[in-house]
Amino acid sequence: MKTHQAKRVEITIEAIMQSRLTDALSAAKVTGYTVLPVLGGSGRSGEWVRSGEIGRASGMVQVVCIIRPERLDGLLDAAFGVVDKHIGVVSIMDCDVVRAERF
Amino acid sequence: MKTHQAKRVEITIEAIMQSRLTDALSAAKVTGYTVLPVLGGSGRSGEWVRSGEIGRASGMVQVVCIIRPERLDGLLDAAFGVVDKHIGVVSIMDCDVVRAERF
Amino acid sequence: MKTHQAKRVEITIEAIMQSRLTDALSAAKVTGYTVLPVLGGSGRSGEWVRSGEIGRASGMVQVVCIIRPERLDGLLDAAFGVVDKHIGVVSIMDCDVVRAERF
Amino acid sequence: MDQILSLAANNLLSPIILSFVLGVAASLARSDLSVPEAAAKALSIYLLFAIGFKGGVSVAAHGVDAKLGLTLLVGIILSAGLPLIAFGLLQVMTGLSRLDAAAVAAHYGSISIVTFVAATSVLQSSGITYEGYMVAVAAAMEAPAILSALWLISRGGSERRMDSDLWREILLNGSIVLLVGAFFIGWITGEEGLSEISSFIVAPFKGVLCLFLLDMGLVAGRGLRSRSGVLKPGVLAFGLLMPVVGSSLGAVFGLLLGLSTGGVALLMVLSASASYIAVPAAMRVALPEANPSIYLTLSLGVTFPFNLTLGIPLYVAVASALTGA
Amino acid sequence: MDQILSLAANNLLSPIILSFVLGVAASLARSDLSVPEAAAKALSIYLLFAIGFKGGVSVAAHGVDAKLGLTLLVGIILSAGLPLIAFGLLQVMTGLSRLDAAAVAAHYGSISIVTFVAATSVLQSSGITYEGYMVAVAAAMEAPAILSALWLISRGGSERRMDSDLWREILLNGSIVLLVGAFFIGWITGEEGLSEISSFIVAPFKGVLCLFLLDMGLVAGRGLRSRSGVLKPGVLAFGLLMPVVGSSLGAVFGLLLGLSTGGVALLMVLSASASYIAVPAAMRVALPEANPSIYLTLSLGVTFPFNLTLGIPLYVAVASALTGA
Amino acid sequence: MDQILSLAANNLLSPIILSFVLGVAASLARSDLSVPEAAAKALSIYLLFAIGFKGGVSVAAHGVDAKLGLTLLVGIILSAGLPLIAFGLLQVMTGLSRLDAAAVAAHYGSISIVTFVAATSVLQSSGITYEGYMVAVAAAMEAPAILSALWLISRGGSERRMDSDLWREILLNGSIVLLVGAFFIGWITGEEGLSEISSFIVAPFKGVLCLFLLDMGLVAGRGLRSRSGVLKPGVLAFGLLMPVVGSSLGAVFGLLLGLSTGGVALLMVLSASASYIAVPAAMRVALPEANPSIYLTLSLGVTFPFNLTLGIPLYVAVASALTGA
Ligand SMILES: Nc1ncnc2c1ncn2[C@@H]1O[C@H](COP(=O)(O)O)[C@@H](O)[C@H]1O
Ligand SMILES: Nc1ncnc2c1ncn2[C@@H]1O[C@H](COP(=O)(O)O)[C@@H](O)[C@H]1O
Ligand SMILES: Nc1ncnc2c1ncn2[C@@H]1O[C@H](COP(=O)(O)O)[C@@H](O)[C@H]1O
Ligand code: NA
Ligand code: NA
Ligand code: NA
Repeated sequence: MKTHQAKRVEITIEAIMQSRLTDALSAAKVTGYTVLPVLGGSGRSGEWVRSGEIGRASGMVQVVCIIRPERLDGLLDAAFGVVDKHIGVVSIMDCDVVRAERF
Repeated sequence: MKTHQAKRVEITIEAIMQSRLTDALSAAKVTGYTVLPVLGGSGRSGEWVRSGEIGRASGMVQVVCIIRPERLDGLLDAAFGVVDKHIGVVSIMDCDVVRAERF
Repeated sequence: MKTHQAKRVEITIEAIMQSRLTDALSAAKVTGYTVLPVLGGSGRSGEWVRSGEIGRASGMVQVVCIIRPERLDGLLDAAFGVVDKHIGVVSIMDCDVVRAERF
Repeated sequence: MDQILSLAANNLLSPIILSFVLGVAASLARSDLSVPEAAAKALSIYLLFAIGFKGGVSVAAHGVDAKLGLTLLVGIILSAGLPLIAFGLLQVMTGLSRLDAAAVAAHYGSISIVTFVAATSVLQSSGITYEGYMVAVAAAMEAPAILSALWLISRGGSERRMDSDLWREILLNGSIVLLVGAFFIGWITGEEGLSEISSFIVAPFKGVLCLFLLDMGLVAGRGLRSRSGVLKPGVLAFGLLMPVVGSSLGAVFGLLLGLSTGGVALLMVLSASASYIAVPAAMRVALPEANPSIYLTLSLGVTFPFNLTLGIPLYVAVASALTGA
Repeated sequence: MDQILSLAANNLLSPIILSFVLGVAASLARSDLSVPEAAAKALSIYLLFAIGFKGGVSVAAHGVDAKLGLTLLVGIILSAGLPLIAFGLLQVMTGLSRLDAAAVAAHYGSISIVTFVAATSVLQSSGITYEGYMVAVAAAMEAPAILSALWLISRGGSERRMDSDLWREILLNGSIVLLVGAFFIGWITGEEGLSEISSFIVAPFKGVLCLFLLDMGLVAGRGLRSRSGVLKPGVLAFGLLMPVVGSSLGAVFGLLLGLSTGGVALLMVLSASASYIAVPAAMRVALPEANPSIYLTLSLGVTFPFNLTLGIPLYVAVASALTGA
Repeated sequence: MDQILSLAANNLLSPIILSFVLGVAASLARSDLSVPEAAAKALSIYLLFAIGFKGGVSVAAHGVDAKLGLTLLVGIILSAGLPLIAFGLLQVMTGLSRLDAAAVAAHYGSISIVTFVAATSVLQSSGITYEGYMVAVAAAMEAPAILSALWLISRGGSERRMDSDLWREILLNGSIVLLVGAFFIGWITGEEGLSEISSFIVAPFKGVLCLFLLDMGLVAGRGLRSRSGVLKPGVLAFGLLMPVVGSSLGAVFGLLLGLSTGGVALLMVLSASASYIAVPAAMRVALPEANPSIYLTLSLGVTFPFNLTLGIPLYVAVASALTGA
């Protein structure tokens, strides 16, 4: 099958920041993403588990964007505008997609 | 540690199509996969959140397959037979695995 | 944006082994990871779905670690010490990260 | 007329309806109030189990009515027939494609069990009894409409083959199995069984229904907010007209069958209500090109609220008038 | 004094408190006992709905007290004012940065609805009545404290602008909407509405509260285990002193308003309690640099248990003494 | 004999058992009916809390029986000893490897708390009382069997060291902590505590048990469907024989202890039942090479249904006959 190169950006961020992140993505014309739940994790700000928290302040999610390589920088700028002061991680991978016109 | 090249295929698809997809994978002798829950997302068919839906028609899942490179095409053919008319995304990445005989 | 190369290790493992795995990671000074829930899967030990199980013995999780390339081997040694006898899969991908000093 | 108005006012100001309204208002105001998916599903399991069980107990108590079989048959005919009427109306009233029209039509032949549950709770408050087997009729009306819709599409040239998996999924979907299963458990164990668990399935029933409708309101409101663009005037009008058409047919058949006042009212409710669980799922598999925004918004955002607030008291009043109760 | 002791002992040995203690003990012992997140959220929805509804019914029954508006206003003043006092105390008693101190202060102006619920249940056991609108006062006290904290920070030079999204999130957060919505539903439907659903929202209430407090205990214990490092003596002392200061102010205002014994006690409880849901969420957005370990551990790990076990009986006893009941 | 048959028939046609049967049937028919994981866990928390609490209240009411300590000791002996018998039977009746046999054996020394709960509900329906501390005996019987199984393996040459983490996990697993904790809460608060929350933990108990067993049926049925291949005739026979052997031993010890009719019946039930939560978890950690399909299918797919449907009425009848009740 014919495939095309793309980038897969994975952003782990506080759940309460999710809508701010996706709003920023939309503003940068990134309209394709998938949000995954996160059970727990560990980082510079310590360890946490979902069942150890109460209420909306808690928890993280993972936002995954598949995007054409040339649009990566726009996405990262938008994302870091939101993620910067908050706890979270961003990683970027190469991937191949089939129906490139979608991205 | 000795590692071997493999492919990691990530298929985001409507939950109701999951069993049809995994049946197709099994028929193509792809018997290793992991299914992740999805909280929400956005694509050409608009934005949705899991909590905004009722019942079985709703929601998406992510099916992740790690597979030997030479078996990739068989997997993609099987997957696209199911995904084609339905909303969803497929992406392919390179990865390394340790116990290659498993895949 | 300036990015740096890193490795993304994805370990799918029985939920009951999660704390043993993350303890082993901490012992190997890997203190950054994210844990994702898994809905179901299939492998050499057969097919399973979360809703088909009762209690703690059941279920799997996915532990994702982003790490500097030079620390990969330490991580894999620690992980395989725990995963070896248990059902589960480990895959390794290349990725890029932005704030490299974090990893 | 006075009676209708007072019933409607009573209904509108009941905790059940107000909980629904609260849910709609909260999501239109973009509050983050939400009922966890698992909790909403647990509530619906409770409601289905309770309503099925009580139906079965009532059949055990009053014996099998000679009309049981006939009523089931009429239910199946209504479910299969209503989509044809709906399809015709949609062709006339809206600019929907044949595919979208057929998908919408399927929803209106099938039923909404929550509307049914809400109606039984109104009947019970008004002291009106009904045939216990109406629960079984509800179950029988879920699937036939799907067949009719697929037949409509295949007539239009594009053949649709239902795979056997889809058949099994429709006929054995969780709601039907639980409703019918609980019905048989209630039938087998009768009043004695009910007395063992009535402080679980009878006493708190209305309160649970409040929380469930709060969640329904949240979901309906969210759908309206994000998808109201699909509600062209013709489509909207259909969502309000079709329940009236459906319930009229239901009334006619209910009278022909000689059902009780409550039975006629419930057959009207079933005919008037539109599916938003089983049929959408089947449509995603069988007609993936049909636009889910249209049928979900219509069924859950327009027809469900209409039936819940105005429809049910109207149908009960009409049934009372027609049966001379 | 005797009365206080016996109330305290009674309170400490009630199933509610013991369930909380069980939760704390289980998580300190690192048991894997846990309440699923969805279940805990469902329990809190139940409690908010029930407490709001009953408050509304009580207002419907006793008419709108002339003091309703004034009490709401006092609640808002307390919520906005207490953070200033808290901030001052924190500056004196602890070495926290201005940022952390402001974040903590916001929590103590706002309220903990579970503490409120537990207090109503103690009042009810003791046969002490209270103004139904205290539920509305609780809702009104959630947000003003956040504003005060942000004002404190901006005075320190680092301007904070609340975006309008955050405003909406705070004012329309799910707990407030549900509490206030249920309050209005109760008010509208009155005793009649209550009688329809009382076997759901009244009879099992205390039992549900037990399970909810079990979960609160688990969460509080887990927080103490993993974050107790942040509890420097001064910080810990603040977490025990501030509720006493807050409740005293609450008592003064309650007496000035001429509230009933139960009303005074509840205003004391609201002033004494610290938020652990709405405010932490707002702080994560508005003051992400403030350390959540500090404010969560203080509010949930120190002040909540203190109020639940010793505070509530103390406040009730003081309110009784002051109002001469 | 007549009595046994009528008890069995009564039991088989109760809502509780029929709910379980519905679950099994639904999953064998591949319906998508399912109870969300969080809801199932919430139901089990409710059941453990309620059964523990009521046990404690009963001990508070009747005082500590002199036999309490002795019965606990007997429970521990049974739990440790039954795996040895089970292991011997498995070696004779099946072709399982030593490892798999030891893993299975551990399950049969330990207990199923749901079987225990179902048995208490049958006793209660039959008006048979039992010692409240049997709840504590159930808790004490969970873990010793695991030790025996590991000893069996180490005798076979392959040393197994339990890490201290696993110890803590077994002894402080959530179910035990909740059961024992609720037992103490019930004991401390006594009848007074019970009266506060009885409309939560007593009245709806049986109904909740129905829904929980519906889920158990779904899970057991799914296991049977996907894993029934492991059920070789010898293995299957073991799953039916072992409860009979276990319950006989339980009866002997119960009589020696001089327990009441209900107490003997419950000790039989505990001895006959097999774990499907705590022990499988421990086996995955300590004996990961043992095949979970075998022990889960046997314990949950064979022995649990057997005990629930035929075993419990049998054990109650035998206990009645033996104690001359
Ligand atoms: N190296 C890493 N690999 C994977 N996830 C990470 C890593 N570092 C941080 N995270 C995730 O990001 C969250 C916040 O990280 P931090 O801002 O470092 O506290 C953690 O709780 C993890 O879920
Ligand atoms: N570019 C993308 N990156 C990540 N996920 C996507 C992307 N596009 C679509 N998706 C996911 O696939 C679902 C359906 O996409 P679509 O078929 O484009 O509506 C969305 O709801 C997302 O969960
Ligand atoms: N090739 C694969 N790709 C993705 N996930 C896999 C694969 N093989 C196994 N898994 C996951 O690992 C679990 C255990 O695998 P196994 O040890 O092979 O039974 C499965 O249930 C899957 O969730
Ligand atoms: Na209909
Ligand atoms: Na306060
Ligand atoms: Na046993």
